[in-house]
Amino acid sequence: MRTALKTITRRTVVSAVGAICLGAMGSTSAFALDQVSVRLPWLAQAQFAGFYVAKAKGFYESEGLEVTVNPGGPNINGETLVASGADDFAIVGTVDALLAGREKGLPLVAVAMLLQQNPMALVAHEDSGIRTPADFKGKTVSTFFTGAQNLVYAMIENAGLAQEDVKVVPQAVSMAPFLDRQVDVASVTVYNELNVLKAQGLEGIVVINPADYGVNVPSDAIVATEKTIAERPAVVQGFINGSIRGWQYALAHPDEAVEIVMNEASGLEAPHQRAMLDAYGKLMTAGEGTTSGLGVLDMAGVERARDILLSRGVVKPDVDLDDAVNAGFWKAVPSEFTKPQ
Amino acid sequence: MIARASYPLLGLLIIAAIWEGSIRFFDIPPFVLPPLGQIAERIWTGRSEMIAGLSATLYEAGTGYVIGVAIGLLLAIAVSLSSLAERSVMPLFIAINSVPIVAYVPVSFVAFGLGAASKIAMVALTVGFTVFLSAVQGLKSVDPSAVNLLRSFGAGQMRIIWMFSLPAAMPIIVSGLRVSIVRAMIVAIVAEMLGAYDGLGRIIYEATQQVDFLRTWAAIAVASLASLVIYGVFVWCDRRLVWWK
Amino acid sequence: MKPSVWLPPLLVTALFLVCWEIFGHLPMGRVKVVPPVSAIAMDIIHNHQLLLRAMLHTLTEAMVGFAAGAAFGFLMGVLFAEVRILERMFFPVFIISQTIPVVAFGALVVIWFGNGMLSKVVIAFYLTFFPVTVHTHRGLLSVEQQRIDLLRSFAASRWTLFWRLRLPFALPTIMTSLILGSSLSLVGAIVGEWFGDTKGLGIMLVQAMYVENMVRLWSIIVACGVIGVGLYAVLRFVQTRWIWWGNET
Amino acid sequence: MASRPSDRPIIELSNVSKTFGDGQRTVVAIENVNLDIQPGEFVTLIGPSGCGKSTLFNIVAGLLDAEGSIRFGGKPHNGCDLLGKVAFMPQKDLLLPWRRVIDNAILPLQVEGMSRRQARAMADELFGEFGLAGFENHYPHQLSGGMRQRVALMRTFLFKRDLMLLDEPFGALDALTRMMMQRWLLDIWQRHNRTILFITHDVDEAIFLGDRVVVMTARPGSIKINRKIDLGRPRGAEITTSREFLEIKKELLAAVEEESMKSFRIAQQVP
Repeated sequence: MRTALKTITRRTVVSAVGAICLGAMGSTSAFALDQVSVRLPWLAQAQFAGFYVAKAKGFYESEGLEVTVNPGGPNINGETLVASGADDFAIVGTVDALLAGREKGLPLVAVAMLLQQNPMALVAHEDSGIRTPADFKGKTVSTFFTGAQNLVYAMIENAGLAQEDVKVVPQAVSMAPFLDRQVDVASVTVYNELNVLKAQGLEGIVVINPADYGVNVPSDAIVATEKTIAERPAVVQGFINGSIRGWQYALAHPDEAVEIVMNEASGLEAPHQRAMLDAYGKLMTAGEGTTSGLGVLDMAGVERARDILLSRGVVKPDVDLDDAVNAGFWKAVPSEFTKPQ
Repeated sequence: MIARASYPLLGLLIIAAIWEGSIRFFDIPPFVLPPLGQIAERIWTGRSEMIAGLSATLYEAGTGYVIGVAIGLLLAIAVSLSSLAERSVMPLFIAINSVPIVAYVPVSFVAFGLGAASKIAMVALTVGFTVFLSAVQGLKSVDPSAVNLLRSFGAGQMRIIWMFSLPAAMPIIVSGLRVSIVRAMIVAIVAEMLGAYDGLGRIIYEATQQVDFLRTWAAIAVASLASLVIYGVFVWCDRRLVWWK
Repeated sequence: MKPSVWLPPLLVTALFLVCWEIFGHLPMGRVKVVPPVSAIAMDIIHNHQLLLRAMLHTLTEAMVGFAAGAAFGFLMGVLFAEVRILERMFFPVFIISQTIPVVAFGALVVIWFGNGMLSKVVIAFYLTFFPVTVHTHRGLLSVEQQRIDLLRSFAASRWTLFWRLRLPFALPTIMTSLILGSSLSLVGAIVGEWFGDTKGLGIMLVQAMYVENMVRLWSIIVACGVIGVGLYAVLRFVQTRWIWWGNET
Repeated sequence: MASRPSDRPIIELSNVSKTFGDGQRTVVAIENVNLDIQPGEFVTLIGPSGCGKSTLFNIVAGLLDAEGSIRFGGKPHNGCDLLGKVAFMPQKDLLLPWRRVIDNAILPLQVEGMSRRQARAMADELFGEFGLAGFENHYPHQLSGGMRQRVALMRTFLFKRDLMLLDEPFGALDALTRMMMQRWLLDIWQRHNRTILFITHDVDEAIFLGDRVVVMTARPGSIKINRKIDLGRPRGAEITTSREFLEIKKELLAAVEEESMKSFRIAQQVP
């Protein structure tokens, strides 16, 4: 709590100084940057290259921001940290976490959406004969019970199966149960576990993409609190501008981006990080990502996600998307930043 | 009895007052620190889930505990049979033991899967070492003249250990057993948080990820209440187990 | 030292490593849970700088937390031993505190203690203080009444009694708890790093787990073991060198 | 009951020595001890503190190996084969706190493999004689020092062996209790017809109890005096003030004091 209070005081002083300088020189001053922080959903890795690149290349600085990138971990969640004021922004993995958070009174608003397609996919061994969700009948499917299970259930339903037809079990950390064939179908994120499987030399796997079976939901939203949006819109705008620009640069210069990420964290392997960045980039540029631009808040996608959650009873019918999503900031991002190069 | 219990109750009340007071005074939002009443209510409304989670965690912690105690005691006895054996294996054991248990968790997942087996293995490892080290220490600190007396009766090593050393080492062993109880629960929960099909740890992890903070708090409260009750039962039994003190 | 002292453990350890190496080469499943020692050694040599930096980072967190935990634990132990009413009121609270899986409080720890070193130190502290309190308390109260009466007959003040009698008597027990606490502080530092950090063994552990790099996992385990054994050795040395009298009561 | 020189000695020690430690730091505890004990004899052993009495005892009990020849029941032995052949009672009572009085007494019988029920039945008869009737089911911490010592003695008696070794069994008792225990021990010894080697550092006790008093020298310990005590039996308390008793005491005290002074001087010289 103390830290939060201290940050607020420091921030007030900094912005006051900033305002004076702004008045005096009529432009953002290099020595009076607004200090903000962003909380990642996982440890530092190429999945978050855009933020690290934006920081390293000075994209945030030119927006008048000094950004601290705080990594996540297996036991913290950015939603609470942003809501409490400990961090200014967070990357929220799933739309249901955002909506569930709002329902629980966390004043979170999505201001950009990084992935136009959900990174979760299902894999099966080729020799199992499983090709589509319809083949799941009587099989065991493992998935992440942190939101992804809703997508799996939606796929099952879309395939005309009942929930009881498939045994859905939680999955975490290791692909070993899938490799040892304790489960027939496992979940992967296309930027990590799929690459792990490939790196382990596993061949003959079928990748089943939810988007191909009517479950097409965006992911990895940048969120801020209502308060930040109301009181410091310029900061929000600056952060999104810088971040999108960072991503644009990272996708265009993947090797340099991986190098920047590798400097930020210890123990990463370059080839794996490169593969991660490539896979992540594909999801960013999928669908609306190319037509509208990087980071687009595609309302149709958010609504699809909400509908799935509604039908699964995860969120209440009265959930208001207009409060949860604010597309205005993204629309104000200069178009030269949002266009994939 | 009432007077004795009133002091800890007073202590708890003070803590509860600080808790509730700081929520009001600092205006702490519930997702940072929820009021105690809400947590209690959430435990009640989610009781079936909590009971299921608790029983899974208890099963892992309990099974691992029993296995760990058995292995720890047997190893300690085997090692204390010969000073050469002790000198030979102790450095290795101390090295294995000084690796924080969490470091083994990922290996355990790959080796034993995400089910109960991997947690049981982790709990057994922690408990086993704690019991082993306290038993070795206890067996070493017994009165050598009593051992001599039994030897003069013609008793063999195993008999001496069974009739004398083990009971004499009991107070130290029991304190190891007591420490292990709470640790067994914590290890099971932490392992579950990193990957599990069941248990309170899984509830905590999922609730955290889904921003269901009350569910997180409820699961944590259930976990620590359960360990507290087990610990209390053990302390109560302990007075009977080492009755001659 | 005589060969009879160091040779047996050396032989046993060597035998252990050889068995491990052989075991590591056996064909078992797709994911090799136990890679051969040689592969782990190669990984350690190849990444020694990385590992050393992570070890230093984690060790620093553990040591600061350990020092804070030991100091606080000792003070509380003394307080509980000297003031009965505090013991009765707050000892149960201390026990309760140990039943809480503190790892579950990621967000809280970050909100309260920030992203820096402090939050890791706090976890290490949290795991360390309790055994020190328990042992200090027990050690201070383990002095026989007769000895106390003797000193009191010399007109010793409470302070002298503590300083000349209770504390020296409690020191061996306290030392035991410090050895316990040192390994717990390491656990605390590693787990604490999961609260958003970029360096340290705890981070490397999660990263290796995330990409299922078993060899790296074992390298990190070895690195943890090296720190653990080092701490143990230092404290044992202190114990045998300066606190040679008596052992656990 | 006087000694019976016609029988073979139950134990014969000739030139028994024991050295502790290795390398430069060695301590010779006892050197060239020669001692025979006849069946049925009550031999008491006194000597200055640190003279190696307990070492000698541990050798005879089989707890320590030694150089020299030990013949037990006529057959040669080395230290460790004597384990289980001699009833040994150390200084401390060493009662196991978690066992009841009766279970402490039958401990050696259980070690021999006797069932608990059988052993308890054997012990039951002895409780009256050992002054412990009614205390069978108490725990040791509920007993007085004298009673604990009697339980320990009873345990030694139940371990029926030809030779009993008692190491200062009454050392920790107060003077009155000790006198009672001495007379009681003589009584029991005569009735059970055992051979006893008894360590003490009380000259009165040594003379009062023994058929023979053996005085050991200062370290390294060896036998200085082997004095036969020709006082009649049974002995009552009044014997301790008789002229013969006082004469023997004077002689033995002089010897013990000489040795004590020696060991004291040795200790003073050590820097």
